[in-house]
Order: sequence, then structure tokens, then C-alpha cells
Amino acid sequence: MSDLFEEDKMSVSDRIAAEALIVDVGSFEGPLDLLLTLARTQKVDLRQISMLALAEQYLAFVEKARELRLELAADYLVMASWLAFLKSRLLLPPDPTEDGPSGEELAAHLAFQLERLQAMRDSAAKLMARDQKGRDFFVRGIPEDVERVRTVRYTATLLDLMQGYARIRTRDDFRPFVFDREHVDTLERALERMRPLIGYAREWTQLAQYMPDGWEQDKMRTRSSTAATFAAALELAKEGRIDIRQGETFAPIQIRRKNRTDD
Amino acid sequence: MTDTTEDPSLFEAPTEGEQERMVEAILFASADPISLRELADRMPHGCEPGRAIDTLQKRYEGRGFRLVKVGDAWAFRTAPDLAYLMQKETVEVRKLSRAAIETLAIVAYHQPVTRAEIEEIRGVSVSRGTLDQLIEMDWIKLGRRKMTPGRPVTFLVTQEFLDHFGLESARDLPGIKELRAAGLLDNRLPPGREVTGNQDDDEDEDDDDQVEMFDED
Amino acid sequence: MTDTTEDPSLFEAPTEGEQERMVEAILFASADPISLRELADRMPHGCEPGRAIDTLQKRYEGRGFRLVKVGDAWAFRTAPDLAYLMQKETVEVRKLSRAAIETLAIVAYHQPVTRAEIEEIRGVSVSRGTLDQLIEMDWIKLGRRKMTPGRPVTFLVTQEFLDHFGLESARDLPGIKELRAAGLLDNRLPPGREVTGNQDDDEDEDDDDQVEMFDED
Repeated sequence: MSDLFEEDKMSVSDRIAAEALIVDVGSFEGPLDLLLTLARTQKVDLRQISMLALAEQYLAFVEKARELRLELAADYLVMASWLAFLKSRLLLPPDPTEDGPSGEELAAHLAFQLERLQAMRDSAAKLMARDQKGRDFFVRGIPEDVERVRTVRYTATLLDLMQGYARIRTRDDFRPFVFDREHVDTLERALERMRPLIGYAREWTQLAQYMPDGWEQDKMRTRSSTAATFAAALELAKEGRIDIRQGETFAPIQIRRKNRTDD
Repeated sequence: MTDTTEDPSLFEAPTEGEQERMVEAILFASADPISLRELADRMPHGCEPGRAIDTLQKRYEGRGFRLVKVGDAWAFRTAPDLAYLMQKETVEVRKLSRAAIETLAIVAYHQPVTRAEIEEIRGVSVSRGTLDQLIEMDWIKLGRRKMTPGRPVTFLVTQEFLDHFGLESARDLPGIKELRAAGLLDNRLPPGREVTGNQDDDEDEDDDDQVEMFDED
Repeated sequence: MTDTTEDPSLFEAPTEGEQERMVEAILFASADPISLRELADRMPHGCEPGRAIDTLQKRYEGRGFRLVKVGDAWAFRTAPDLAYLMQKETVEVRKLSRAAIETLAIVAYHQPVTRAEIEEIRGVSVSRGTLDQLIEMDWIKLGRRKMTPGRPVTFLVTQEFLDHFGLESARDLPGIKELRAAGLLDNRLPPGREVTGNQDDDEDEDDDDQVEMFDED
């Protein structure tokens, strides 16, 4: 009966609008959005809107959705029951024994919420209508990055110096001053020797070939240059200039030029 | 060229004209706004970039690009009326959902604002993705936590937001004065909830934050 | 001007001032230098960017940035004398490496000393880089060549070194005895090596040179 009455109150266009609302139910962003849309159909300023009529519109909408067996999210139903409560508060004379806000206060807050939401929507539209960077105004096309120039300054204290010297002087393997350097191959020397040669190492070659000529005759020299050559090979591998492999433990170590374009 | 003659003293500040050139060069070379402080840091000792800015702003009034204020920083930007010449430079802005646009507006007008407050205003929950998207676009950022139970985080708009929408500060948001005067930026709680003392306090704090925030700009 | 068989009012070229603004804006926002032809293409019908370029080039003469020709195209560029503003210098202080400290100490205590001697004292090879670094820091310098086969160069500490360590001369460096007294040297000297005064026995042969060296200071 009341449903019929509601429908009668609506003009044909209102009814079409209401149907459209139902079909579009998925596009509402929550009950407040739906209320705002319904409020707009009242075609009056939001401040003059009849909250009672709005509550009834909403309840009718929910009723209609039920009839059409549309799934409404829980918060739409929560809002419906709250509006039913609001409606009863607004219609019944105030009960002096009951605490809490009056129907008018509740209605006023709802009106405030709707107005606020509408204000935010309008503001959002105004914001998006502003001149925007990259669309209406533009930044410098060839920005120059601020170059960070980092200078490293090394420092040491006198204590560092003295400790350093003391360290050398007390080293367990303190070496006699007349140390035979003839039999020592250094990493630097090995690197110097290997650098110009590795360019030719397209295939795997034995690392031992890079030892200085004739050094294999002397045991001490062999040991020193083996170590130096191996260290140099590691250094070159670190620089990404060669690959190193060893078939198995104690097998000869082999190296090969690394073709940079390969990787 | 107005190449300066050798500095008479190492610590004497450059002439005003020279300072202007420096500010011009630094701002011109940057795509992002640069604060007065950073300008001063990059210029020789004793420079006053603020004065140079004033002169330069007048100098570029009505030119093809202008000196604009973004928060507490400055940047050169092309004049908007010449946008039609810039099809080539136009960048496609990611299409924002209605939810994202509304959320952005709410953060801008109500900052600092918590997620719960955004939801209260929109009457619907705000998805994590929406906030993430706005943060990723560098339009909103996390602010201080609120001194309320749960200490929720707040959201603020960024300098990039101001820059993007050509705003000097959040105070210059369209219609913000009217909205404030109409009480539409108040964090009004539903009747019946205000009795619980604690929440009243929130509101006060909120106001403080807001005032502070706008004063900062 | 161009052939204007069409309605002249509709295609009337913008004023010169307006054309300048356009060129300004386009060149400002473009990521690449732009040729006159491209400028003309992007500007309204009837514009003569060449004239605007001439005016603008004069206008920005002596400013913080200038209009420069790049090939047959135009671009705004920072004035070269202000390039230093585009750099931010940071100085990082790092501790000298152990190898460098030891090398330095050896030079200081044994100068003038050859690279071979340094290596003998340290017991490991001294990399060219370490010596270069110390020379670059102006803590050691090349001394006279030694009158031994191969005539190797020697290294000495510099005035800068003495200043940095607050020493009047290298003689002021604490001796072995003092190092020991200060607990910096433990008693693990190899057997048979007596500590005699400032220097070890084996450095006697160096003494001549050293005295000479110190006399020079």
C-alpha cells in the first residue's frame, strides 16, 4: 500500500530515474553517494532538502532493490536501518524520557555530511580543472643535474704513523736488510707481464705459460712467480678481462680472454 | 657578458645583478622547485637569493615562462596561455578514478587527515590502492601521527602536488576560504558521539594541527 | 610575409612580442634544441621565429642563461661562467690505507729511501699507486737519485708532511726507544737486532744520506 503510494507520488521521469538508480547500483560509491544522488532528484538546494523525504526515497530504493533481488552491500542496509530510525524520530513527538540526540540533530548532521561530500566533489572538480603541470604549463626541458663532486681527502695521525712503523719493526717475519730480491716475482710484475699477452688468449691456455722465462729452473723463483702469476690472474679476472678454470683439484689452472661483447 | 671583475675580497658577496644571474641560472637549470635555503646553499657566501627572486619575478612577468612559487620553493614554468604550443611536451597523466580524485581533494582541503576521516567524509571505505596510487604519484605523503588512540597516521599533500596544480600553498586551493567559512572543513562528529570526552579532544587537536599546517606555508 | 590569399584577419600573425614569448616557452620546455623550421611549424601561421630568436639572443645576453645555437638549432643553456653553481662539492675524509701509512712511515724514518728499500723493509712490494697517492697528497716527494747501480730515485717527506703531523723536522719523529716506551713496540724484535738509539744497526749505511738530508732541511 505504502509502496503504491510512493510510486504515485513520483512523476514518470522520477520513476525512470529511480529505475536507473537501481540498475546502476554498482556504480555508487557507498550509501552516502546514493543519498546524495537521491537528494539531487529533489531539485532543491541541499540545505533546504527534506531529510524525511530523502529517508523515504532511500528506503524505497532499498525496498525496490530487494524486490529485484539485487545484492546490496551491508553498509547500504546499515544506512537503511539508520534512516528508518531517523524517520521514526522525525515523525514521532520527542520522548522526554529518552536520552540522545533529537531527530532534528540527526537530520542536521546527515545534511552536513551530504553538503560536505558535495563540497568535496565540487572542489575536486575545480582542482582538476586547474592548469596542470605537463598539460597546461611545463617544466624546463633540459634540466641540468647538480653534479655531486666528491673529493676524498685522506688523512692519518702521527699515532697511525708510529703504529705503522712499529708494526713493521716488530713483524715476526722481520726480514734482513739484505734481502735477495732477485728471486721475487711481484704481483705488479706479473700483471705487467700478463696484460699485453692475455689479448691473444682466445682459447684456454695454461696459466703456467705466463711465468717468466727460465724461472722454473729455480725452486724459490718458481714458488714466487707461481704465486705472483696466480694473484695477477685473479686480479685480471676481477677486472673482467679473463675467465679462469681448473678441471679438478691440483689440475693445471687455465685462463682465457673474456670477450666483452659476449656477455 | 657581464663577467665580474676579479673579486676584490674573497668573502664579499657578489653584486645584486650577479646574484640575480646566479638565481636565474640555478632555477632555470632545474625541473623541480628549489627552496631559498637551497639557493643560498649553492650560492657564494653572503648572497640573498630572496631579493633576487623578487626582481626576477617581476622581470619574467608576462614572458613565455614565469617564476612561480611552490610552497617555500621557486621554479620557472611556461605561461599556461601558451600550452597549445606544447603538444610535443605534454605528458599523459594517468587517469585517476573518481575515488582517487575525491580522496586527493579531501586530503588537500582537510590535511592533516587520517584514513578514517577520509572514509567518514566519503561515507565509504578508502582502498589501500587509492592511497598508494596518490603516494606513488607523489601527490600525498604521510604526516605526523595523530595524538588519538591508535595513533593513526595522517596524510598531507606534497610540494609536487602544489607544483602540479600551480598552487603557491594549500591556502590557495580553490574555494578553501568559503568552505572554511561555511564550516564544511570542520571535523564535525555525528550527534551522540561528542559526549565521549576523548573525541572532543581529538577535534581540538585536529584544529591545532590544521592551523599549524597552514601557518607553516 | 607569406602569401595570404585567405582571410588576412584570421591568419594575422601574432605580434612580435607574442612571438618572442612563444619561442621562449617552446625552447624552455623542449628536451632538445629546436631548429627555426621546427619553431615555425609549431607556431601559428605567419610567425617569423628567426626575428624572435635575434631579439631573445640579445635579451638574454649577460643573464644567467643564454640562447645558443647548437648546429642549426637553438637552445637555452646556463651561462658558462656560472657552471660552478651546478656542482655540489662534498669532501669525504678517509683514513689512509695501512699500506700507505707503512710506506709513509718508512719514508719518514729512513729518508732518503728508494722504492726497493721500502719494499725490503716492509717485506712486501709497494704498489706504484701507494707512492703516487702519497706524492699527490704532497706528503712525500722525489729526492735525488741514489749513487748505486741503476741510480734509483729516492723518496723524502715534504714540508706539508711535517706541517700535517706537527713536526719541525723528520728528526722529531719518535725513535724506536720511545715507540717501545710508549708501548707501540713490543719486544719481539728478531734475535741479534739491538736497538741502538734512534736507528737500527742495519740502517747505518743510510745514515750518511740521512744526515745530509736532514742538514738540508
